[in-house]
Amino acid sequence: MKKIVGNFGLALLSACAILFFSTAAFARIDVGVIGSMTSGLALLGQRQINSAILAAEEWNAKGGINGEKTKLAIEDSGKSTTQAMTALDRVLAENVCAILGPIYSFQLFAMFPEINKEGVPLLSTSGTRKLTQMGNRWYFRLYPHDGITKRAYTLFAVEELGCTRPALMCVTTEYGKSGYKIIMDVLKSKGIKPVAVTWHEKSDKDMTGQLERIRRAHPSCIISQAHPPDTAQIIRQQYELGINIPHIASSAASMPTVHKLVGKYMEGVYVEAAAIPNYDPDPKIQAWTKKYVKKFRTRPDSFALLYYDTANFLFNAIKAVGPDRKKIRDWLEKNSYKGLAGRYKFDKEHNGAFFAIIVQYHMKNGKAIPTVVKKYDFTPE
Amino acid sequence: MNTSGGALIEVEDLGIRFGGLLAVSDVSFHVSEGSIHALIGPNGAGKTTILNMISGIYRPSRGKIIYGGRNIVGLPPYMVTREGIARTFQNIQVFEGLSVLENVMVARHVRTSVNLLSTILKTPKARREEKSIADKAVEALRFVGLADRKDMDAMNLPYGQKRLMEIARALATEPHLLLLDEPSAGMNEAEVLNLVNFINQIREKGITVILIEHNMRLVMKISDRITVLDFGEKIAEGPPEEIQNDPRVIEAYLGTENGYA
Amino acid sequence: MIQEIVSGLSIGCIYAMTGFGFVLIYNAVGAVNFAYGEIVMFGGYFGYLAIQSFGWSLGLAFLFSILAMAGLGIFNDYFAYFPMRHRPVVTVIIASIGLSILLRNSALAIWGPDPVKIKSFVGDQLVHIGNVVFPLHQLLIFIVTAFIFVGQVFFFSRTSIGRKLEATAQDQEMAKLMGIKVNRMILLTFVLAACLASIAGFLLAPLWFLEPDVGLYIIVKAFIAIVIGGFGSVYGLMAGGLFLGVTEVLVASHLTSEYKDVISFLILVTVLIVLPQGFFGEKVAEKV
Amino acid sequence: MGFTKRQMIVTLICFAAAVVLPIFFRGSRYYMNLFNLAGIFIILTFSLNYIHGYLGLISIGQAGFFAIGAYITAGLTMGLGINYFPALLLASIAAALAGVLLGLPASRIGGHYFVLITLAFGEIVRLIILNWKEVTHGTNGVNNIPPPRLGPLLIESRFAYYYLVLFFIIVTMVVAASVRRSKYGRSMLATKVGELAANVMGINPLSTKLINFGISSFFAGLAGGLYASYIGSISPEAFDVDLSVDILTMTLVGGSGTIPGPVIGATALVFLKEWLRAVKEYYMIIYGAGIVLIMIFMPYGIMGLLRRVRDVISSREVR
Repeated sequence: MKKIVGNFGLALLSACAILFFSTAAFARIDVGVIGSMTSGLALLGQRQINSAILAAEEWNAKGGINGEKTKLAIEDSGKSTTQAMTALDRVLAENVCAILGPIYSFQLFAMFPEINKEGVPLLSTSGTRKLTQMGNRWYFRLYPHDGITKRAYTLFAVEELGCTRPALMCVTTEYGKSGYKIIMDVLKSKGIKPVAVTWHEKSDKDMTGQLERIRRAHPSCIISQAHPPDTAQIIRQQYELGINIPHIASSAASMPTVHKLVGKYMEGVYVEAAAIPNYDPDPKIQAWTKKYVKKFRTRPDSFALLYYDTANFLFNAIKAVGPDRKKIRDWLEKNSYKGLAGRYKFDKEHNGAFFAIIVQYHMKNGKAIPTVVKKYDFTPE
Repeated sequence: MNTSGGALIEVEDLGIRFGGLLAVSDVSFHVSEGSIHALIGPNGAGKTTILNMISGIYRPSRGKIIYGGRNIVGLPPYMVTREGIARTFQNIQVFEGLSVLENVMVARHVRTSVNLLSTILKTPKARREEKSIADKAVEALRFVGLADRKDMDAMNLPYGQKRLMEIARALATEPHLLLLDEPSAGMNEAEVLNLVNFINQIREKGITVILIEHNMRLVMKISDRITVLDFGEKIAEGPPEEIQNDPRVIEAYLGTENGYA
Repeated sequence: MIQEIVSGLSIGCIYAMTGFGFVLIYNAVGAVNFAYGEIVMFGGYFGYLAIQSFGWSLGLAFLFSILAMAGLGIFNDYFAYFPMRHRPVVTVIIASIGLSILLRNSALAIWGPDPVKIKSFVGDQLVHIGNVVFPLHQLLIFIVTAFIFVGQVFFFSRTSIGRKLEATAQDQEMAKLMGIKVNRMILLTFVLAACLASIAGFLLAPLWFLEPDVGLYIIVKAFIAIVIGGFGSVYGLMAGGLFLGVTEVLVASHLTSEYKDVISFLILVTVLIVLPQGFFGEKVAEKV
Repeated sequence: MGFTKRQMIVTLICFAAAVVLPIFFRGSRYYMNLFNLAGIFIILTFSLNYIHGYLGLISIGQAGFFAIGAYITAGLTMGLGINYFPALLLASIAAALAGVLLGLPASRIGGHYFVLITLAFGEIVRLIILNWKEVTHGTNGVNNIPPPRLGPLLIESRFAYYYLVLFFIIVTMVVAASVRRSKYGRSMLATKVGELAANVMGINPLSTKLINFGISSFFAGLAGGLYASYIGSISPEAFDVDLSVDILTMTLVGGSGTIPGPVIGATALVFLKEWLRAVKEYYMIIYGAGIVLIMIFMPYGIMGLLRRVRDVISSREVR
């Protein structure tokens, strides 16, 4: 009996010791990372979490932020608001100084009230316009929002391609719906009305009905606003059905996955993007992409690249003002950061990225290779 | 022709088809109020099918069922029960998971009126009704001698007692007409004797009984009148003594089923 | 219009192909197998695995898929049916829901969330007939579906093993009395259905791509096709599948693309209400 | 059939524990959140418990009623400025009406067809929410849903919300208990085991089922209304088939058709899912396998298991 008590005491003592040293001797900075690691939404989420891991490891390898190691509290936000909320709780329980958030707007919206209440900076690379229109002082967006990218590619279609009879193909999710509104606004400002508008579910596997409707309207180009799998479906079927007019696609079509699915029909397709990590001639980006592929055995997309920039921007903030939530927010509001993909500076709404590029794909040896055809920069200054 | 009173139920030219098969054709019989009327015949003669038509389970292809002066063809089973016709089943139908008492209480619901909201809120009226349901159910169980088993899971009753519980359940609906489908099946000698007593007591309560039975001794002992069916058609009808000596019956029925009579 | 109908028919064929194996299992064990969509998905993914990871040719990959799927069929029977065969049907249905979650997330863990595709046996050429154009692969879909359809009808009516399966499906007790080894027949059904799923997977992967959620998508569509046609009827399934495929395309093209799926579900609900036995199913009377 | 003394004591102890419990966890927002979620799921599970436990049917469309309750509560409080509690009641009644409406066709069919019609219903509700942007705000969802107000009291903290949810759990359980021991409960159970026999015993199968669906969807709607104001933000993604399957699993794990079953099942699964997070991307695989294993080894859920254990013990005592 005595022996058991003795052992128990010893265990307790060592546990206390470990706890003491881990908090005192190895002071660390906790940063939350929330993203979808399971379900279909993991398509985008997992790549971004990879970026955060990469950035944190690089900082830690260099000795941490001001000598303190960064520890990421990574939580899965799955496919629902409930899961996102629980993930947020878990991250907040780690007492993090800032959170790198999920890309999906419905999850971010749900997190906003808690973020406000807790007063913790939340950064994400989402495109949904409305996110920064709600007056949330703690949320920062580091991706050109739909107002930028959709404006860029609609302007490109009208001004550069001379398309006066566009047809729109949009997905029924928020991404498709908010994109639709911006495209319509830009078209209206140019005095153009689309000749046809079609909608589809994200999970739809066949677009013949939508494309036939579009064919009957005799458009001069197709502008699509959709997620990766359905974008692939749309582009492939458009050309299979012999509707040989220019296609201007949303950034989903810049994903390598989509190119594999579309195959030779990627020839000539225009795509709007914030960045093209895999084909950018910039040696820094090339080096980064190489490192990413080597580590995670999957190719990064533009979201992943900007998420990496986002993480670095945040770490710079922590380096400047320490792990203090309010100070980080204030620092982010005032400072700018030159990342791999471009320069980030926040406007009043906390939009941080205003650049967009239009690329055109050409098939070379069975691979779709992008070339930049137009760069847009709407930075307010 | 009548033992007492007028006809409680008149079955006229009743017929039903299943697919292309004529299961019952042009069967007519009248059952007098307060009598015990037996339907007999070999397996597949259409006896249970007739009960199923009377209780609304099957809809006859032709014919009428006049009960209390009104054609009840087309009424769903629960309405037929509300009109005062109760029955038991050839294959015992116990409500599994309910106690013996609850099994019988179920049959009382047809005579209740309190609505859902009052039930959930447990208004005094709802409590009173619930109590009366239980009281009447216990009374029915007492009648068949199962009052002491009321809290058992009904599934655990021995076979013969399950049959008695079914009868109690049928009686709890306060029927004028009781349809018994082979009540003695699976019962031992003593239980059958007991059953004869019950059926007589039921009649004494003023309840008319239509009985399907294979046990000829039982049938002959208690029936006032017997209708004999074969291949879905009526081949004879009359009081027991007459039927026992009817050559057609002996040929069609008794001839094929040894061991009875 | 003809273009739309041709595409609709090919979609319908995929629904029907998914339905064939599903109905096979339904007839044998009397329970809806919610995991069958995922099983079709695995049929495609096994092919992808052989091509991508082992570097095998398409034909070899197909053989591999058939074999691997036979294994999956056995697993389905022994894990999610056999232990529950004496329990209420509900148990088996829920187990199949569990299996579908298991398989869907296994695919996610093994192959990741990115959609992938496998090449078609006939390449990616297009066929032009007048104004109508369609991928050669769609022609392959038509031919294979027709072949499987006729084959299935023939198999059950003309071969002794088919008749044994049919007898098992209709009445297990009776089949037992006739000396049929019922459990073995059911195992065979699961294996057969899984092999059919392999074919369906290879047919849909080049056009619809493989992703962890594709199974759920097609099984729901196959359900609607099955209900329209009538549960358990192969003819009904074929007709229901084609009807649904064509309707979907026509609705999206001429009526509404936004509420296309709502209309499909409303068709399902309407058929369930108006004609619960479907257009080809038999009405079964309840016995007392 | 009243409560036995032992049942009463156990129930009282459980309630006392439920009242005291959060005081120890007050500091942990994480645990308080899990308790509240578990509470909402308990009510949801009770709602399916009616359909599955009392009628023996499988519904995978409960998420539809949950969504109706959530959206109508949000709409009434935010759009029309109605106080939370009347809004919650109205939303639950609306969900109940939807249940009865679905029941009209659904009560005529059983087995597989019922599963499919509920699946279709859930999906139709979700797709309408998704596409009817003018009213539901599509995928953006409804955000900043105000917390419930009770007179001068604003129920905002998770701690306060816990007691609100607890109150409604008690209401749900009391109703469940009184339905079970009323003529309605008996009629449902009789219809479940033998619809035709019950019909012949004078029970109208249609009205019995409609009442069942009505009560069931009322509580699903109630849970939805609680969820909406608790999370403060709702969007169609939250109401898909997976949620309905979760509810079904909770019902079965606890033991359907019983009163403690839903409480045990919902709590166990909410926490189990959290603990399984440690295995990250594999947890849904384990979850799926778990459902099958439960069907194999515990077809009557934890309650069934407890009952078996009790029977074994009591039979020993007799010896």
